[in-house]
Amino acid sequence: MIHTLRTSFLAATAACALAGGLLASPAFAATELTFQRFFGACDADFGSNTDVSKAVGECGIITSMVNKFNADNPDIHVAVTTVEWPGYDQLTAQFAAGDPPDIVTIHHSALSDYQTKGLLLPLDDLLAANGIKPADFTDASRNGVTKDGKIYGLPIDNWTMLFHINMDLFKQAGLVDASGKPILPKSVDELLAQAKQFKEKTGKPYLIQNLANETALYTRNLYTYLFQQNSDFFADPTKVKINTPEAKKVVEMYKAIFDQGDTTKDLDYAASINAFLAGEGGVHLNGTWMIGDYNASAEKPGTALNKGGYAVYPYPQLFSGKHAQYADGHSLAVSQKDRSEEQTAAIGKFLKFMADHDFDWSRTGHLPAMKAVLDSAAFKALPHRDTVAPIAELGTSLPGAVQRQFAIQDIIGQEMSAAITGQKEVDASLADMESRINELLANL
Amino acid sequence: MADAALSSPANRAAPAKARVQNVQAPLWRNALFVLPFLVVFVALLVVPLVWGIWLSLHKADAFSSGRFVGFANYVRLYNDKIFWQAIGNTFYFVLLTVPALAVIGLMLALALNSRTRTAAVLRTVFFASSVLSVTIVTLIWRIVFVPGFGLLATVYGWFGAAPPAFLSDPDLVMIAIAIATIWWCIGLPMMLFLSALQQIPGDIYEAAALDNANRWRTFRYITLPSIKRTFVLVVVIQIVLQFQLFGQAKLMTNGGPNNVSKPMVLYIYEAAFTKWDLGLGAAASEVLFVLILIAAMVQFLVSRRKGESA
Amino acid sequence: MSSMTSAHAPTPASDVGRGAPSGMVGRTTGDRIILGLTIALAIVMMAPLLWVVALSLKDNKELMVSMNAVFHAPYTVQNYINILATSSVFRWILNSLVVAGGLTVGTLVLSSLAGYGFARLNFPFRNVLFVIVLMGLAVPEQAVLIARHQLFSWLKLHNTYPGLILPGLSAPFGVFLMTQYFRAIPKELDEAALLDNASRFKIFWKVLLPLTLPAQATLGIFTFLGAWNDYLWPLISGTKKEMYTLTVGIASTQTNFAQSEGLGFLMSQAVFAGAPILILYLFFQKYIVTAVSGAAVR
Amino acid sequence: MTAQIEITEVTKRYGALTVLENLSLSIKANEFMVFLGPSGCGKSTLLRMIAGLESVDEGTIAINGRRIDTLPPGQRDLAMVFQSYALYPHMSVADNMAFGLKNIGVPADVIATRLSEAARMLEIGHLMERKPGQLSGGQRQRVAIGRAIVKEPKAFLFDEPLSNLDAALRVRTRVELAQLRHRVKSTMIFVTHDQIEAMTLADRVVVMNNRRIEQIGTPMDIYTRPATRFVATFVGSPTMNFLKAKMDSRDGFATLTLPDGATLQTAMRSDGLAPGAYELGIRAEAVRPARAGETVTTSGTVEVLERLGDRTLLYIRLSDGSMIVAEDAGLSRAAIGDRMELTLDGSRVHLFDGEGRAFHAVEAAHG
Repeated sequence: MIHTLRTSFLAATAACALAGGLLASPAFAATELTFQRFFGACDADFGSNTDVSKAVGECGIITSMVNKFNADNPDIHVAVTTVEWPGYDQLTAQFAAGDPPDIVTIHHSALSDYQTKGLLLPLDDLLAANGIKPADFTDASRNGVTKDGKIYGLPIDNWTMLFHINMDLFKQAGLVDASGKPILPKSVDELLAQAKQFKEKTGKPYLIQNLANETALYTRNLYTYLFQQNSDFFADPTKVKINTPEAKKVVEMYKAIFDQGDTTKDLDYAASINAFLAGEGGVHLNGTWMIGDYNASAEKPGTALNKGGYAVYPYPQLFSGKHAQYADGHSLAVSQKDRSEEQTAAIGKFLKFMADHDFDWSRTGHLPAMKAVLDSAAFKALPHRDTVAPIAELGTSLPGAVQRQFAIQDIIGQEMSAAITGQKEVDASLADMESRINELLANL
Repeated sequence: MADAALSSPANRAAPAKARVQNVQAPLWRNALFVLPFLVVFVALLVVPLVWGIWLSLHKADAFSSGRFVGFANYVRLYNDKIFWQAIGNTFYFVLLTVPALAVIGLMLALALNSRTRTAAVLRTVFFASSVLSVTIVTLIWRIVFVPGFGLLATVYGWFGAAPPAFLSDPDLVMIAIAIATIWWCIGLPMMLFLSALQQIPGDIYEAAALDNANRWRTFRYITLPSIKRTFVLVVVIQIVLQFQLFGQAKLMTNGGPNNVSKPMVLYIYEAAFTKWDLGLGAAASEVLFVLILIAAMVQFLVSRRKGESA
Repeated sequence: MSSMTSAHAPTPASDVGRGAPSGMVGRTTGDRIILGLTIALAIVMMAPLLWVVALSLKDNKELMVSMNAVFHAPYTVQNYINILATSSVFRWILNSLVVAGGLTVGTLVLSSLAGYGFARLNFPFRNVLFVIVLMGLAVPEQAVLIARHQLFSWLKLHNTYPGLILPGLSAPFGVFLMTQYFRAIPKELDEAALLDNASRFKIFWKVLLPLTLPAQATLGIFTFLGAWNDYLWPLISGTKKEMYTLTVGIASTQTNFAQSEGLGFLMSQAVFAGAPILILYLFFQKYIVTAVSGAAVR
Repeated sequence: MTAQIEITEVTKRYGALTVLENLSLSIKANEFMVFLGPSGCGKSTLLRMIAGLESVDEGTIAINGRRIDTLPPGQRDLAMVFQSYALYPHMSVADNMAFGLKNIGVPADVIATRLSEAARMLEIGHLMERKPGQLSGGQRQRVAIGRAIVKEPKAFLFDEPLSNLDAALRVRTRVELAQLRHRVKSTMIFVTHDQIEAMTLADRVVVMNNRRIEQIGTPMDIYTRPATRFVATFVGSPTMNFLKAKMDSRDGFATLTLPDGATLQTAMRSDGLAPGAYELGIRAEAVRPARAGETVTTSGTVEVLERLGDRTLLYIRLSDGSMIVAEDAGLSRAAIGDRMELTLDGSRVHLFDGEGRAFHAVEAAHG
């Protein structure tokens, strides 16, 4: 028996050593780049696809793009790590560990967190060396990635939240005008009235919202309708002023929707998509990135969206302030760390490739980051781009100097959810929201 | 007088005391056996513990060493409603799971304490979930609870009803996490009780049968007193284990909605890696440490009492 | 001495469930009701697992339309084929094996050495050191998480196997268990070996270590399962995809299913990831049960 | 291969507790020496100090003139048989016996020869491949002895090796041990609390009590001329009778007056004995019912009968209330409640004075 024990001791040790050795040595000597991104994993469908034009959806397109880059550049190998959205806990841990990925997807809204700590490489020189000029970017994109006068990420898109509409149900509800366009509300009261009408006619909720396990949607909704009331809640980027009558109006509106059953209630993000695809409600509040997927579904016979069609619009203007809605963007940032010239050159090549393929990326539904693509006929010819085109002007971000926007988003989402679902009084929620955010910002 | 003749004094002029080779002597080289562990222990547990206490007195983020702030982090914790809520959630969770684990575990052990093949198979079934990792457990239960297409929704759907919103109703999320946890952890208490039940000598039951004790009285007056210590042990072990709730809450609800399912460990994790507030996280860690220390001392006292009476 | 008898003859698993009451009289109505309830509960226990397995055998797109598809054909193993073709699950399983295996071997070696040292040998400050190690039992992993993460950053150990394995080695539970176990072995064995001119290490290695086999099994199984299921530390230390352990890897896919490969594929990954440990469990069930029971009696 | 062991002024302490105090002892080569005493008297400690399992706080231990108390146990060339046998449970009988030899690099063929020799001697040849767990108590005991024999040590140390055996086996093994000691010429030290083992096995017995040696002598010495009251009590079954007595000298011999007024003329010379109060010690075998015509020393009532087959022990209450045990024939007709007249053998009495000194009617056999 002891022999078994000893043998297994030795065998296990040997196996560990062997495994360690095998795994440590890279398979080939190409320049290795690590690329960490969200957007999900879809190796089963697109793991070996290099034809970007055949890919659909964020995951499929980005996977195919990296595959294509690797195929085109045998001397470089981009190794992808997919993280759970948005992956910032992990990225922070990696930076803290001194072992960040070379290239990483970062929201414009999160760039300053890392930039202020000196963790990101300014890209001006690298981009210039690869023939990418800041003037090529759309204004929103350029502003999103510029901090202290320098560029800290290659913008790949701008995105915002949209009204994804099930036209079949809208027709049943009588919310389609003569020209076949959906009738959208122009005020809070109209919204509530139309939702009521929708429910009476179809028996289904007007809105599909992912309210379970969610903070982002609440926050984006709040920001959008605060913008529409000209509320400058981040006049001072280190101190929020959000316990305001404007904010209360927004929260009360969503609370009314919730209380009257005009929204789905217990769906999480994935379930909300399923619900919309299954025709469980009229309007899905989701981002630009779903246009490609929903459009694909609408073109497939037998689906709920195919029945009466799929339409997509910016959030309706419900208040009397400036026309605006919350927007953000994705960028590719490069970590500060010691690199050989080959590695830096390889990163430049990869960024150039991504910039060149911005059109492919915009097929997801996002607004392209490159002016040339935005203005191109090919982009305009993509489905539904006519109706969502205004978001290029409407899109508004928080001031770039506001840090920890994702942590703030968690706080806002938590408090709004508490107010809307009735766990807490609206006033108490807003007060807590403000004090918690300010506590966070005061302790950066 | 007796011939207790003492030996010849041959060695009486014994030489100066030689270096005595003593099997019980405290020799430094004996410490070589414990040295490897001690090095790891000190480097990876003691040092971080002290470092953590030091950190908790500083305003520090992941990228800069920070400045000394005294007990400011603890004051912030004291004033942080969410922290208190996290402590409350943790206790609530312990309250939800531990009694259930102990009672269900005991009932299963009683039901399955027999030599039949069926009992063996059922024991296997009830213990099997214990070997799964937390991410698979949560994945499974999300797929059970998830609205719209979960198992629960499907079953309710057959009756045209809407299932309880286990993952989003503030009153239900902790219960949902507790259900998943009990499903996951029930094997260990069951096994502990089973082995305790087997320590009870069979002749006591024979004596009880001769005394005409019915099932309940046998349980109440023979089984229960015999496994009292195991019961306490199970409860304490489970308190310490369930106090460390993290994975289930993070993966099933991410602490939501509005922090009602955020346990202390998730609070610490978020303080450090979402808010980058290492000092605050370290301070919260120390609070957790003290709370678990109390539980561990109870465990120590219980096991020591066990030692005395055994 | 009583613990030695158990040490020499580990209770076979079949003894678990040596039921006192049911052996005496025939099965009564009460017994049948209890059995029925237990079986019903077991089915409830199994239901989530079966649901997941069923989902994993369905086409993703079919599931998008309706869950009721689960209950009827066609079933497909395409998701599993996709795993074999593309998924990182293999790599994650390998990582988990290396980490759990390494931690188990390391814990057994360190704990056995230290347990023997504390139980049998005298050295300066022994009792003080032992008390300090015992106090270490009360330190939860989470309490040192942040400081440990910084320490490992400084040592450049993140995203390495040592980085994933080492923290577990500092847990004093194994030392405590092994010390207790060594103490229960009669001292005469050491003394006989001392008279047989064996060195301290030889006594440890040839005479006592073989006798601790049951304790090694208990400790090994607990350590392996603990490491296999650990989530918190790998989450913040093994942050690269190729260094994910299975728990972290599965977690990284699970909230993304809507925009990823789909529910069926995700479920098949879960099944695929859960199967090895379940098979190991069925295979080593006897030992695991003995180990658990052994830990309880102690 | 054999050794003379010299223990000189050895003291052992556990913290403040002194277990052995300034103890000296000389064991001759080839001698079978038994340490006898009640538990806790320090006899095992002394044995373990010789083995090297306990440290020596003061004093020295030497074998054949070479000091060994500074050596680790393995280098003292001693073999020990433990009370619990301490067989290595995971090793076969053969491996158990070979372990010590392998440790000092004895060639394999020599090991094989010694093992088969020992196996033959102890009749355990058929057990060589078994594990200790598969052996009976007696077999384990033999293996433990075999493990000691194959080492061909300078001395054997036995630490109560028979106490874990059942009564019948103990008697048999005792006889075998006695035979063995004549085949294996070596010094042997045997620790026991069983006086029968000591009496039957020993060349000399060391009676120990309470940290010190009470007496060293041959078994018969110890039995017939116990040096102290403790030895007199501890050795012999049933326990020696003790009666208060007043001593007077008559014709150079001691005459005793018992509490009930009876007098006993002894064969003990009274020179050097001061008249006065003593304690009379007399074994049951020297007290018997008076036959017709014999001098009656005293009388009493039978309270308890112990029929041992070959003899009968009578517990008799004397008129002053004290109890005395007398020995009668196996077929004694005595019954409880009988009035019994007793004869005490004056040539087999012992006297103990207030300081515990002993005086004997029997002369020392030698010296």
